[in-house]
Amino acid sequence: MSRNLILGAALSSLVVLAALVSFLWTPFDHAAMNIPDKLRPPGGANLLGTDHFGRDIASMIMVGARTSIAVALVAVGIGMTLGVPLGLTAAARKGSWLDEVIMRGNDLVFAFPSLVIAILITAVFGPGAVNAIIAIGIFNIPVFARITRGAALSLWEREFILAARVAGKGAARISAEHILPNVANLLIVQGTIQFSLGILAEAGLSYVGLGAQPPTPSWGRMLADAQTMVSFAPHMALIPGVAIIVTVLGLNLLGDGLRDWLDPRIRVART
Amino acid sequence: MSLLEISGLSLSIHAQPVLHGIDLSIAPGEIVAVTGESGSGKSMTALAVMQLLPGGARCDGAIRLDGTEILNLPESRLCALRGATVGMVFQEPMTALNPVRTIGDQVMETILIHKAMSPEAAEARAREVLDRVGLPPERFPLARYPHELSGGQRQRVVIAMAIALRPKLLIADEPTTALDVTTQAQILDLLKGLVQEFGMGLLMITHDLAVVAGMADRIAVMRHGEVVETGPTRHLLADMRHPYTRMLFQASGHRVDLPPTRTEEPLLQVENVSRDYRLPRRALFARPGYHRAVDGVSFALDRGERLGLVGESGCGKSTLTRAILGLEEVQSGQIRLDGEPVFSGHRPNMRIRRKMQVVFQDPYGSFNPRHRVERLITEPFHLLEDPPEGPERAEAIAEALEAVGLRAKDAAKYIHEFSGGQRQRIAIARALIIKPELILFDEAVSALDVSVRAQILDLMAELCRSHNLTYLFISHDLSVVRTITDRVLVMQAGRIVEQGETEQVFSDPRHPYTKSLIEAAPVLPDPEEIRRSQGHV
Amino acid sequence: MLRYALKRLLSLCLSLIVASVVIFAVIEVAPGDPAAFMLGVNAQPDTLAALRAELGLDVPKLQRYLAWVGGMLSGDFGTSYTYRTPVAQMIADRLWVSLPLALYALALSTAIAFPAGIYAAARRGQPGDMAVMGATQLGVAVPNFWFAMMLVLIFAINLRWFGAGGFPGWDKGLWPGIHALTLPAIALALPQAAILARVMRSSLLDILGEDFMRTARAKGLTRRQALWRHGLRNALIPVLTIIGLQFSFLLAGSIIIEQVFFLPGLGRLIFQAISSRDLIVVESVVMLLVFAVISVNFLVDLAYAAVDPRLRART
Amino acid sequence: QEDITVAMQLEPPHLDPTGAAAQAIDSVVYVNIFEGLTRFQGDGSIVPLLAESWEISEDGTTYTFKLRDGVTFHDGTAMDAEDVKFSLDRARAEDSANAQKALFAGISEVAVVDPLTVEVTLSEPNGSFLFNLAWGDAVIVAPESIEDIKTAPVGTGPYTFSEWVQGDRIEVTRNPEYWGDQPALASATFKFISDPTAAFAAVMAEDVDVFTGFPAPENLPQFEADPRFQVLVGSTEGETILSTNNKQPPFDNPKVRQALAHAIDRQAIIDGAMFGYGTPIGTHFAPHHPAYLDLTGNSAHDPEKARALLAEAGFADGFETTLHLPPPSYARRGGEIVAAQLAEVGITAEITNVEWAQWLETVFRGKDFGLTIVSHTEPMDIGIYARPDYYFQYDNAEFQSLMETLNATTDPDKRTELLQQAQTTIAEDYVNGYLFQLANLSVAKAEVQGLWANAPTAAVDLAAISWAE
Ligand SMILES: Nc1ncnc2c1ncn2[C@@H]1O[C@H](COP(=O)(O)OP(=O)(O)OP(=O)(O)O)[C@@H](O)[C@H]1O
Ligand SMILES: Nc1ncnc2c1ncn2[C@@H]1O[C@H](COP(=O)(O)OP(=O)(O)OP(=O)(O)O)[C@@H](O)[C@H]1O
Ligand SMILES: [Mg+2]
Ligand SMILES: [Mg+2]
Ligand code: NI
Repeated sequence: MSRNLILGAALSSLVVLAALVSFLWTPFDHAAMNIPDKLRPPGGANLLGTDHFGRDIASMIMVGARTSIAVALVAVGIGMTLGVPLGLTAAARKGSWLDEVIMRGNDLVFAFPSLVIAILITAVFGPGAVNAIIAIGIFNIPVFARITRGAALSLWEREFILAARVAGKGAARISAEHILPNVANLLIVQGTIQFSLGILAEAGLSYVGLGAQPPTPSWGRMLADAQTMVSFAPHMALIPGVAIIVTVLGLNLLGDGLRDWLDPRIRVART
Repeated sequence: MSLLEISGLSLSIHAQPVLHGIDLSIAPGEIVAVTGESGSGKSMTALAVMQLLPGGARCDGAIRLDGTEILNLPESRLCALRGATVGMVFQEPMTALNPVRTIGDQVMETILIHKAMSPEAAEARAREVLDRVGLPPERFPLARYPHELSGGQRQRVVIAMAIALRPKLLIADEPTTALDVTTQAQILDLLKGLVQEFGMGLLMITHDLAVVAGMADRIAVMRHGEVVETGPTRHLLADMRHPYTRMLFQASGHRVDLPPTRTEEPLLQVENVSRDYRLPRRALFARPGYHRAVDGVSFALDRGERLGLVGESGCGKSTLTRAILGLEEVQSGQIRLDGEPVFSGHRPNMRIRRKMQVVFQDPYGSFNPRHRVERLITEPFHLLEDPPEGPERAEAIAEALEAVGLRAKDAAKYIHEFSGGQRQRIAIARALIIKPELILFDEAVSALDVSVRAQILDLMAELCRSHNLTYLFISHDLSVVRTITDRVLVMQAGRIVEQGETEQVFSDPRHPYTKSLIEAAPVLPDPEEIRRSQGHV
Repeated sequence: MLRYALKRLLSLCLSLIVASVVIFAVIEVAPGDPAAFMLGVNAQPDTLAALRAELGLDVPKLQRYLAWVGGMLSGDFGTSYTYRTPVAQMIADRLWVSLPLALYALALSTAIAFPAGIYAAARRGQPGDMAVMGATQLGVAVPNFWFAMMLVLIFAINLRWFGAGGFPGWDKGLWPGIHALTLPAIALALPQAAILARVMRSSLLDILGEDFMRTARAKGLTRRQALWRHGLRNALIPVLTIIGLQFSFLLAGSIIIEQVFFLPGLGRLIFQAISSRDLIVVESVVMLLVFAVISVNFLVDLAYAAVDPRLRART
Repeated sequence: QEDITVAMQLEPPHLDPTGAAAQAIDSVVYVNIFEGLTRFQGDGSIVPLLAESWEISEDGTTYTFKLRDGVTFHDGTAMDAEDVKFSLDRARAEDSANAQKALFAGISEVAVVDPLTVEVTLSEPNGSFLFNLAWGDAVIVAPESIEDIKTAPVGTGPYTFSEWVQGDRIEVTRNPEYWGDQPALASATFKFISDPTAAFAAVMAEDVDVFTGFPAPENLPQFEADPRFQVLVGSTEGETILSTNNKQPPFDNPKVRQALAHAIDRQAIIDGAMFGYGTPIGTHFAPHHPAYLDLTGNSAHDPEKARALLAEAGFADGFETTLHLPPPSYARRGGEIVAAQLAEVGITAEITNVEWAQWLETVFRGKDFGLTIVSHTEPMDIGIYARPDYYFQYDNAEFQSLMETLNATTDPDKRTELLQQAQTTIAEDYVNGYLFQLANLSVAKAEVQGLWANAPTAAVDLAAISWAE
């Protein structure tokens, strides 16, 4: 196991742990306002200080981890459940019109400026976590479709697939039995990377006010709230910023580590 | 004085010993062949001479090249030696050239990097060596890119690069393994000619004893990182003191004892089959072109008969296999098994499919690494309407595994736990499990070491006896086809150019193509004969 | 080559048509009436109707779509609802900020990423490599808007080396313009540079393992010579893809950064236009961005062919 | 120093103050480029501008304006009675796009008596007619230049329009032909910075000289502590209220609305959302107005009482509703606090952040909301409570007739009495939750003089501004 994997797993599980613990316990009620106690610096009763409404930042970070993880996880889930079958289908029908349609569709989604579309989606359907998930999820679909197709295509050239065809198995069955398990590693690795990108995207959307709505805490919105206060309450910006960086860093390291660990040869698209 | 003097060379990679006390020397104008099975350390020996070893490698001992001790030489001095004093040719011509630079550029680079001459002179020299390796300027201008050349032509470019500065020593690591027999013969001739002409020393690495016998002055046999036997070619072949050398030699010329054919009833009928591949369109609205990979092929295969199919790479052998298996639709003609078409109404005919199985070339790539052996070899059960279940299934698995010389309990293992030869046995077990009437072997032994190959061929003969197999054996290796088949088809550019009883075709080829194939194939000399001619006892 | 270009061009046009339909449909269902927005809370129904007629909002959607597409084909992007000026003019003005910013950021990102990636690849596994890779991991993880906030805090508010944002206009001279774009360009470029450096490194490492690199070494090239002469150009292919993607990202994705630095660029235009329901502006800008992405990809594909002779031949 | 850079949050969509509701237009052009017959002064009083004087007929329906002589538009044409007639007729025309068309509703005829005299006839007396004419929507424009007014405004003011870099700034320069005194500043740049952080940074970095309507009250203490800057805290006409949909159950029940009022802690909202800037109000009326009544005691923070009232109304376990929040931070931040306070008495308010366009469509026109927070920035706008179709849908016949009486009344004392009666009525009906009067926050370099502290209307009166020596 590489250092990347250990460090990545440690950082990621720290965040996940914080999120899970927040269901049972947080230092304070994350939503409880205490305006006279606003903008307390870290240390003292509030370990990480308080925000502009006097809420406990440590508690908000913990509950915010929940939001980030949930949004990114579901968005990756959407990307995988739709993208992977599309990629498998395209690979199985390589060169056919179906392949062509799927791949051109992918290119098209890629061609849309994602942030702008995310803003449009939230403008149409209103801001909120669910719409943020959809907006992020849509852009995950082509990523997974493309990577699945690429890996599946090279697998289709392998002799064991030919052997399965000789055994009379159809494309769907071969895709499920032989292709999918062999691209699983790749998908796990890409999944962690998309997951980290999802967390960044959620933060970005929340930052412009289109992500999770109050009172659900969200790291991106905490940053947005902190914006005007950086100069006199820098902890309000630093803490959520560090939380995002730690999570994304952890997930990326985990992805890299997993890749090296599972299969050093697979390659991952990173954009 | 020798040109290259390796003494007591030991090598370890990440503390894993790879070579132990290698001694080897080459004189100017001498061809020394290093042979041995896969993994015996041949390539590492060559790379040690170039000092291009993989990371983590440590060398002990001494390598003197043209009087200079090269171990411990600084990198800059080594760079000055490489390409100028010693040149190297690698096995894979397809990937040994930089795809984005012209061949002229790449040949000239050898010259320019050593500042041996002015760019104009270098260009002239590049032209000259390309000429010398058989790439005349009319057809092969310097501005060509590697992808515009065939494998054999690329290998010539690589050789031209290696000899551009007339190095004193040329190292060739399996230079012809990836090539056709006819191309191989040409390249070997070319190398021999160059040695004579320039008085170079040639260190030639090959696992093919027949090639070795035909061209080397001296042979070194390697095993597990050691040189087990070395000597002048004729002496060594006549004596063969080391049992390993003897085993290697015997395995190379291994002949099996095929039982006679019993029935005469036709099983497979291929009638006038053609298969086209669509080429990319040349212009936007132009009609796409077609490449005819199989062209009007007809033949029949009787029950119990063993048929061979030989031909150069790309002549359409595998395409024909896929057509017979009903995996792809053919553009014209009919393929019938047991009287029924394998492909009907644009769909493969499943009833017929279950009467056929196939064994592929690559023992590493033909199994899903994520499944256990039991699942791997029972995959053909999918073809059956009512596949065996429970104990019946376990019995079938055990039977198939035991038939190929493995144990029933191997069923629970994963494929990576087996060696190449064992994997090929598992591939045969997979083919046998539904007791097919016809098995297609597509280059089934080409990737194996000679000794393993001999075992698999024996196994096939054994199975013929016990299971009365009918098979189509596809290979580019004539000697193998000769021993394992009754009848043979010779294929060239998608057409069958000659067919007949195996022995007869080989001893008295009619078609010029068959003749050239047989002539080009290197033959293993008969040690008896060498002994007699040399006056040994 | 020509055939290849033509085929790509055809699929480009097709993509644009589909994109225009999608954009129009999505934007048309967005709630919010531009006329109501413009007239505010005290507007009276007849005033509203008058304005809607003036803006051409009362004609059927299909007709509006066709007019919009037709207009764009002839270079007429329509007239902004709120600003009442030609959209083409507005876009052109904003492009003068966004395009230089994107190019500046791209130049910065390549200027950082190439040396870093090559350095790391050449020193694979050594401390130098680890340091570069660690830095890129961090670079990928930092949200660019947060980074921008920190840049403003440090360089504009505390050190006062740069203005906090805003754009003086190119007519005030080249230098003030570049100066004003520097912090935003850095904020945009660093995360992109981190990604690019990683791609550069891994692509180079892939190439370093290729047979022809060994051939080059056998000719007597040093490791460095082999890397520069044979590695780089081959490694460029995946890097080009990323550069292409990044350019479009920088052009479109700078919305937040333009907001933080109050630059009058395309990103801010689109943000304003969405909030004021200036539908025609939104539609045209999104379409333009999609067009930019698609054509950049097209150019990247053509650039491949320039780098890789195999592609030139196949086509 | 003769130039100044004035920053503000919003950029005007165009520069025709008579063609859109956007206050940003007035901020740039009002009394700088365009002038009306009357104008607001910094203290909210109305003084003559292009009208030198006027006479009001006995019955209060005919106004005869005497125009100032020698006034020219920036294009050199003279400003005369024809232009006034044109402007007023254009504003009240059938197809007018004037956002405040109601201001002109009472005009029945505008007649030119001679080039410097105009007679305006009203269909009935209107006590606030002169006040109405001071609005930016009533400025005098010329028919010659009306075509391009949106991008190249031509008015009679002390400054002429020179350049607009869209998305960034507008520049104006002193009008040497101005009829009045030459202002101190030769030129001015209006810069538009919507992002509060950027606003703070821009002021701190001294990129701008003045920031009017500074969007981040949290940063003001820093400016106050810094000798380079001055902070002006004044009042606006903006009553910030928790608007309640009076027709939507359970808000149709006055008890529920009363509970709402007692659930809210105004001071916490002012401290939390506005960092202490803002005056608590108990009714829909500006505290700086002489007729203002402090009715905050009527809806003091009392969660116990709120819970009791809810129980009385049959909502002992609370209920769920929606809270739509438009973009300004008073709404977004205030909304979060309000939601938390409501949660304490058992009311779950689901927050939805909306853009203005969406707010107008769903809340204002669609009336599809439970609660919303918005600042009503029009001066003297208690009249909206007399409009049952207004988005919060308060329908009280008594109040409506009260307003009618008020409109017909010109006697100041009588008016004050009526206004106070109106304030009490809506406060006791708990029509909306009354939060605070929005403060007018400006930051400027310490040397800048003459800035308006209060904002009776959206305006930056450049002519009043100068640099201290
Ligand atoms: N990069 C490497 N790292 C570690 N071990 C290696 C490496 N390359 C080769 N080896 C080991 O060194 C031994 C000798 O390998 P070598 O390539 O010299 O064999 P070979 O005789 O050339 O075989 P083949 O005929 O298959 O080419 C093998 O056991 C192999 O596993
Ligand atoms: N899917 C395909 N599309 C287009 N052309 C193909 C395809 N598969 C094979 N070909 C072409 O058809 C010809 C025959 O190929 P085939 O694989 O049958 O050769 P082969 O005799 O099996 O060669 P080898 O000995 O290398 O396996 C070749 O020229 C090859 O390039
Ligand atoms: Mg080897
Ligand atoms: Mg083949
Ligand atoms: Ni008001």
